[in-house]
Amino acid sequence: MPLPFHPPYLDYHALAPEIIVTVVLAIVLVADLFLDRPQKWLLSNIAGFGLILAMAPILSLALSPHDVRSMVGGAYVVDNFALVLKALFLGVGYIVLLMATNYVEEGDYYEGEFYFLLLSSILGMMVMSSARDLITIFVALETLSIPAYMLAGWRKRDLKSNEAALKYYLLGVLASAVMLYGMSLIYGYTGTTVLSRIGEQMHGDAAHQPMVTLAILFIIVGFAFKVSAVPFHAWAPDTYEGAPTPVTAFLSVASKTGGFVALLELIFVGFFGRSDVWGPLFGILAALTMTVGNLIALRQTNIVRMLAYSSIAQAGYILVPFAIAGSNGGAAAHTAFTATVVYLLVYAAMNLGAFTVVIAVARKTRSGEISSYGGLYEYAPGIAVLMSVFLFSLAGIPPLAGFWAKVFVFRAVLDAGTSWAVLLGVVAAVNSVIALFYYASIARQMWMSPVPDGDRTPIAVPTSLVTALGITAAVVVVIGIYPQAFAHFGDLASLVP
Amino acid sequence: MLTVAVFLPIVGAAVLAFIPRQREEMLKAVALLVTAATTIVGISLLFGFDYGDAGHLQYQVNHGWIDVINSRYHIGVDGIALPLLLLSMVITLLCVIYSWDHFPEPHNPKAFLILMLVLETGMNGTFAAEDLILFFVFFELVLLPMYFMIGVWGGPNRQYASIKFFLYTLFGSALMILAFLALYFKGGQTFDIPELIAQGGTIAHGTQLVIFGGLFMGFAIKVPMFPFHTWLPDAHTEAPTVGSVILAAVLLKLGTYGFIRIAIPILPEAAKSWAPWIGLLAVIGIIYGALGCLAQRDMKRLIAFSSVAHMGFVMLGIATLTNFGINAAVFGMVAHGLITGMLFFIAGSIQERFHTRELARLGGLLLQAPRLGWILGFCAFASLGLPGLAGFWGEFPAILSAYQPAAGLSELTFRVYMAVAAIGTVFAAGYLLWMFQRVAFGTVKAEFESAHIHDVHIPEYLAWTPLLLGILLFGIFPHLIFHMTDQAVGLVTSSVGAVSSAAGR
Amino acid sequence: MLRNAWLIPLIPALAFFVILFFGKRLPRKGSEVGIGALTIAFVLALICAGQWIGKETPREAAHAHHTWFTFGGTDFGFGIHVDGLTVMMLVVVTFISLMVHVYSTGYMHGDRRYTYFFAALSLFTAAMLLLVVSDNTLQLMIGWELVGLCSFMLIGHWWEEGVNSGAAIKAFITTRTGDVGLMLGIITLFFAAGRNFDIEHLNHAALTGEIGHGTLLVGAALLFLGVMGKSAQFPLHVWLPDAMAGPTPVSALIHAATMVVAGVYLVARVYGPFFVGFSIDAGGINVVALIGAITVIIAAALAFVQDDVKKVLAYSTISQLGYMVMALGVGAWGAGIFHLFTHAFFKALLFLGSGSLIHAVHSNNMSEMGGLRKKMPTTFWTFIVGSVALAGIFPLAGFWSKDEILLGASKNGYPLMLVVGLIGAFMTAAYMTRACYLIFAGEYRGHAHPHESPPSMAWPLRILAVPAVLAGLLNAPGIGLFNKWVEFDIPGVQPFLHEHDFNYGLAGLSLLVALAGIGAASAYYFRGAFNGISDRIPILKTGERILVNKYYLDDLFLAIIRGIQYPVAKAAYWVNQNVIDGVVNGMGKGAQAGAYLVYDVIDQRVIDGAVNGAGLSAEEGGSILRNVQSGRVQQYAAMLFGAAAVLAVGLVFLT
Amino acid sequence: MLAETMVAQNIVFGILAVTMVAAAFRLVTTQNVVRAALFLAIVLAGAAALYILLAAEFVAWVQVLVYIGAVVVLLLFGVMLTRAPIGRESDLDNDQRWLAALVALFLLGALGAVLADAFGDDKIGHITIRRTAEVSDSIFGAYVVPFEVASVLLLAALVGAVALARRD
Amino acid sequence: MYLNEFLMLAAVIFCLGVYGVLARKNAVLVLMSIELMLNAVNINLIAFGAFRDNVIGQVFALFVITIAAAEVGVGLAIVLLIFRNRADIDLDELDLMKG
Repeated sequence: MPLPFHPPYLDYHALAPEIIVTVVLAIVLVADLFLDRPQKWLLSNIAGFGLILAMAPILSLALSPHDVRSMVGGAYVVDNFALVLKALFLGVGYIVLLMATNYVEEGDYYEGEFYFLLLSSILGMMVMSSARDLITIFVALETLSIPAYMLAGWRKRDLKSNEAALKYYLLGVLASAVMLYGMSLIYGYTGTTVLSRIGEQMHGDAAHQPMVTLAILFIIVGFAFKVSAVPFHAWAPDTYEGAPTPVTAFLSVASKTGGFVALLELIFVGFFGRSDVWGPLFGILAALTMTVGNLIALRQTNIVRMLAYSSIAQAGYILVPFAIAGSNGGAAAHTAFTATVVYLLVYAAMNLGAFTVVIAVARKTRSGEISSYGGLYEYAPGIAVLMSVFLFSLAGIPPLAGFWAKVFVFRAVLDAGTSWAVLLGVVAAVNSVIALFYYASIARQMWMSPVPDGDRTPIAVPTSLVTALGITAAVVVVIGIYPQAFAHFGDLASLVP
Repeated sequence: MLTVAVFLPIVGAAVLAFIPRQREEMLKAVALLVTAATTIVGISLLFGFDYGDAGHLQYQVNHGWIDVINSRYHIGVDGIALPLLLLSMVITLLCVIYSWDHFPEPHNPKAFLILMLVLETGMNGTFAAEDLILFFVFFELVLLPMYFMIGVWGGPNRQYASIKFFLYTLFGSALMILAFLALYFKGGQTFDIPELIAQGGTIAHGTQLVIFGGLFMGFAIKVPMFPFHTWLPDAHTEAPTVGSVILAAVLLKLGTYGFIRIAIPILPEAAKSWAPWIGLLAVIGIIYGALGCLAQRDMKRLIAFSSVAHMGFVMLGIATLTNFGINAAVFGMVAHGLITGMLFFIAGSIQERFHTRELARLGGLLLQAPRLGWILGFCAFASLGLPGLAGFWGEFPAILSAYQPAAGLSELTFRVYMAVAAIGTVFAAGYLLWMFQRVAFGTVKAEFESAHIHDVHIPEYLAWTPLLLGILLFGIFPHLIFHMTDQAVGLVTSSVGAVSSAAGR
Repeated sequence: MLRNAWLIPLIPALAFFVILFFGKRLPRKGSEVGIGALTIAFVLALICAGQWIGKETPREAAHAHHTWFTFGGTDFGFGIHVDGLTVMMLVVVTFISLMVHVYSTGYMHGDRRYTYFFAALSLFTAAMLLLVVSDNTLQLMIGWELVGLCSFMLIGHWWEEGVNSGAAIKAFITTRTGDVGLMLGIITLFFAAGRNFDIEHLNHAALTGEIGHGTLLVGAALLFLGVMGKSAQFPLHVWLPDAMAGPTPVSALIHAATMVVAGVYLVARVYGPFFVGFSIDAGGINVVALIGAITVIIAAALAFVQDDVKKVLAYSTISQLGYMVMALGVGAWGAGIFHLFTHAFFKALLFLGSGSLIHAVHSNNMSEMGGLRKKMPTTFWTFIVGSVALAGIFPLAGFWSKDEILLGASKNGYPLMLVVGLIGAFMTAAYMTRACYLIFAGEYRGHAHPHESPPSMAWPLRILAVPAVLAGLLNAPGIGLFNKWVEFDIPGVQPFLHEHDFNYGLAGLSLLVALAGIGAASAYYFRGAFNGISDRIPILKTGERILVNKYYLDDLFLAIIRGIQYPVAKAAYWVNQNVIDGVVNGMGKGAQAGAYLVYDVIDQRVIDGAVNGAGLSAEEGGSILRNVQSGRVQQYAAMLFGAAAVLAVGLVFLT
Repeated sequence: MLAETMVAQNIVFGILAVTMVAAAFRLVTTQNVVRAALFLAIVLAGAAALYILLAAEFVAWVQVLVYIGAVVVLLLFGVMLTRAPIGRESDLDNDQRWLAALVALFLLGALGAVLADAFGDDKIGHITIRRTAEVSDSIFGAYVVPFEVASVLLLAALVGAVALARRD
Repeated sequence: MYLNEFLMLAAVIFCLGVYGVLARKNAVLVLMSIELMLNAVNINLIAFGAFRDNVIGQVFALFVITIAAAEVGVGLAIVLLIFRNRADIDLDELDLMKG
């Protein structure tokens, strides 16, 4: 006897952003077939337009009165947190698009496929920010990763690019395998994949058996890889160096953020009861990540590679709030969560900005060596100033956005107030000083050193890059001066139990 | 009103940014205009100020700023902040004037002036801020322009000096911000300085000590106090003239101001426990700086070390936690600002004329440029604390106050400090006169006999006269400053419970 | 007028600024301004004196006090306190200064910094007057320091020669060293007197036992340090002879009326703490008297061996100051002041005289003078008068004042001081005789063509000669006006200083001693008796050598300065550069010029590493960690799984 | 449920388990790439059989179709395209074999211990035979979103792979 | 049947996969090893599904299978790309970037 099939309730308003992006990526793919080389430039515009278009439903959702829209048994939720991050991903995607336009065009790489993959990856991220269920998270993760693997190898004829792709792919797959194993155990223990239900079963003695511990650990490892936390960071520098710079920017910001989003959901909804596991774990990861990242960054001569390590270190700062979120009964959970989200927003802007500058400069110097930045200020003052802004923001010098990000982190730390937390805070503080050294050394190159090859012809920066620079710089400075902006996003920590 | 005073310069900087760098005259004119306007605003503040109530904040502005962390845009000035605020305004104005026709290499007035204006906003803001986060933002805002000023327009060793200055101060600030946040959570979830002062006393003593330690690192490095001073000589030696002037005249004051405005009133008990050690470092600094001076060959470096000594007096005054001491400290800050600023100006002009600062090669300045020479003499005497000139009122009361520190501090310890500090004044006389003799007296060295050395010229006169007048004026009418500071200081020390020992009897 | 005595310092001060800014444009290059101002000031001073004397006894000191500024709940006032002592000082200072001004128009004629010189003179006078009229220690200290400043400016007037500027610095630093004591003393007494700088209040408190003896002793002792510096008491007297590097009129001003007597004045003014602190009335011996005594003898002895006429006078000044201090030390307050009074005149006279000589022979050395009696009659006569007065021969000024000191010493129970005083008298007479002999007697040994000085210089000499002769009579037995005009009385405190009536025996004795001195010296020089005695008797020889070398004190001090201060400074700087700075940079770092070669390497490494304290280690750490990044993907994978496994075990055990 | 079925189940499982482990072991040790592919096929087939044993036919068939039908073939193509020599080949392993073994065993130990501790001797009791419809229902019901997204993912993988692999 | 029978089997296969990934030089073999690991996961899922007596396990497994296939495809594409540029696929030759 056939069972009646009850189609699930789907809130299409809530799904609108994803749907739009899906449609657009389909259009891009199709259009790619019918356009011949000269008109390919259209594609990027279509994609960009699509991303902006997808913002519209996000706004309408944000303004709509009823703010938590839960679907399919709580497996897919659109709330404030989800909206903010979707917006972030769209924004990042748009900037990366701007960075890539000329790059892809001039490097005569496949354009249609490039934008298509970019969009699908972004789609994965958007799904991730709403996913509240292991399966959905897994699918979203793969959706954002797999295109990224291929994008990393997009400079097909370049060995470094190939190598980057392979390393990223292999380690990525391994990490997700480990994560899956962990997920399977969690499912085996709870019999469900919905995070909220898992969360309910994370209390009591049964929840404290080693198996659960192991499972949680494996899952975290899977994402620790994504956010390139030491000791799971090894792929990052190589991949970043090899991949096409816009893709690098994308990886270092978007997919990293994706990983953090997943972690936030898993930890705060799913495993919050087991802070005894992930608290110390994140503590170790954070300390290692900050320190190792910064120390190695000190020794880099290639700017992309240096930025790679810097972004590792930054991930370390972002991990700090996780470490203390559970201490003394999750007293500081709320501030910690907020700190992470804020840091992610700010980090996206400043890191993208820095990478945009790298692309712009490379257009002239054709080199990624830090030494090639000598005397940049003399022939490209604008770029030099912007770069300084981004770098010092990364270093956390007020009144730039990066400073507030760090303040939020420190605030969370002291809110928890345990001696371990404070110790971690001091480590972070010291690290921020170490970091300043290599950021400042680039500034030094740009401002105080002579031009290596007396060539002082100014850099021709295409409009798209100018736009990208404009947006990122604006964000960094405006937030720097008016951090209150965050308040307008409503409660960012809508996941905290 | 106050907001204008703080942000006018940075607006000016923004304007400058849109003027093509070729239009130098215009750039300079705008910069001059802005700084002058700022100063005028400052002066009007001065006139609008209610001296009868100098103890309390005036011109307060208190808007919500970052509700997320409950930090507010709260500014205001009391008798302590006002003179320093004006100092920074005037100094910047004069620096603009001074650099009118000689910008250091690489020329580029546009960038230079922009930096100077940003710097001014930072300094004014720090003196006006009444909210820890706001304070910190301005406090740090000062770093970058100075970093670039030293690093781009500085001397041969500039890169090292600039990065050292930068990292050093930032290290302090890193711990400072932690301390601030700790205050936030321990002191009733607010960054508002007045509120914290009201509640600070309630924090447990142990916690206070730790937090104070954080603050101490932040401020002591900026001052700079004895073991943390090593960035200063490098920074000063390498910095362009104007840079050194601002650095000496205003930046160092940020640290001491921090002690008076934040550390002591909010954490009185910790302050008491720390005071003897601060005092110790202070007097060590006095002697140490003086000895450092005696071993110098480079004029600018000598003046830099003298700053260490002078700030030692200021810190000694602060360490006593008495009305006398802290009044003296504030006065000392202003005086040191004027005098040392002047000395650096002169050092700059001398280097400009002789292309060297080596004492061994200079001499007979009085013969070639008598006015310059006598101005130098004047400043040297002002700096060694000659009564009737500004320097004296920073020095003498500080020593005076050490005779009888706040209740609860060991009198014996501080009397020893007093004696040492007093001996320090002799050293001061020693190295300053020695410097003066080498530079101004005697006959011209052979290598410069033929050199045409022009005497003080117009921009220099314009830039210097106010300072010189100030030195004389404050020397003769210390009241001009004390009547601002006294009440405010009274409130500070009252939190330490030192009023009884300071005002009474 | 007494209440407006503040005008007296004010006028020269104004003159200073006028001369400074407009002097060069004036017809007489500013000298007229100075002289005019001083004349007015002098007249005003005389008026004050008149009014003071005119007051009905007991004379009430005139006060005028204004709050200058207040902070720390304390009133820092400025004001004047005019009593006999003040008036006396006002008169003396203005008078001498006026003379010096006039004299200088001739002496400094054509000097490069003529105008500037007069400006400095005016300021100097103003500062001294400020010191004199001030009613509180703070203000007094300000005047005190300003005096020091001016002495620096004037002693170093001819700063082209390193010697002069050196002397100027020496003077300033030495006195400043004493001033440390002064400052601390003032502070101590400030708190002791209940946060009050007022001098009269201080004296009152001290004498009525409001302040503990211990505190007073400390305070007074500290103050006395300042006195020793300013009034060139042993062992801080070394600066004074060098100060002769300044132009002679300056020396006159410094040594006769102003700077050096400031110390004596201070003791006299703040006598309460000294009296009680050192328990002077106990008799026997005390620090003040002792220092004074030592100074008397030592300086007098030094005066013997000088060839530079000004140095002779300088040492004689020191020894006379010793007299004054000793007088105050033995409680003979009036005597001390009186000696200050008389001494001012004849010493000024002597200095100006010597200046006139130098002006004539273009040399300070008596070995290049001789036989000037005919050539310079005015100078000769006035100089002789001065010398006789100084030697203390009846009835000239010196006789009376010195006699009173001896009287005080004997009556207040200081026999030792009495002896010292007599020996001093002998020596004084002797060395002045020697000086006069070398200058005026015999044949002219110089090369220039000496001639009498211009009237602008001659007249001051003549004028000064008058008080040098008569001033002493003020206190002659039966007259004794001075002690009535100038007396130390604090309202509310019954007089504790008792004046003693003239004692013929003692007076006779001192006169005899003085004559003996003259006799001996004349025997030595005019008659050539015991010629080369010092060559024959080794002890005397060594004695002479020691004297010639000023007891090697200068060398000692130089040794101290060179041998201790500079090495310490160097060492400290070395520590600074290498230890502290190094700790900071994580490696030793020296930016000191000259050490570049040594430090470049370290610099470089430190810079490349992190300057932020981790320094090299951070860098090394970075390099080591880089090796983990081998580039081999499967090693990365191994790291991934390995870390996972280890963490797993760790956590399982942890939880 | 009848005892003998249980016995049978156990026997079958035993055989399957042994085969799979053996095959998997050979897979990671053999020096012949093509053989390795075949061993992989064996392991996968064994897995399929296990699924049937656990009454998940649909998954079992998907396993057979997708894995053995597609993946293995794909891999074989990969082997061919990368001209790996058919037949024995000396160095298919790298020099960190021992490290690898160590890590693997360490991991195994950890997993084994934890699992043993967790599910001591829990039995898989009565197994309800689930009709494919149920599976599809929940796929198109609760898991419709990931399902849709997965389709995009497959498309992306396809397009991307083509773009990368195609010679130009 | 004991649940652990299946889990242990899965664990063994998983670890063999890990070994393969770490020890094999040939990229294709590494891919195969990865498949082993994913299969181990699937076995877990199915076993748990039966244990917990719900359908989610099977669904999860289906997703894993699908996506694993996609991954292999991509992996091969990348391997081919490299092979085309370097004419071999030894993983430990790939260390252009390090440090």
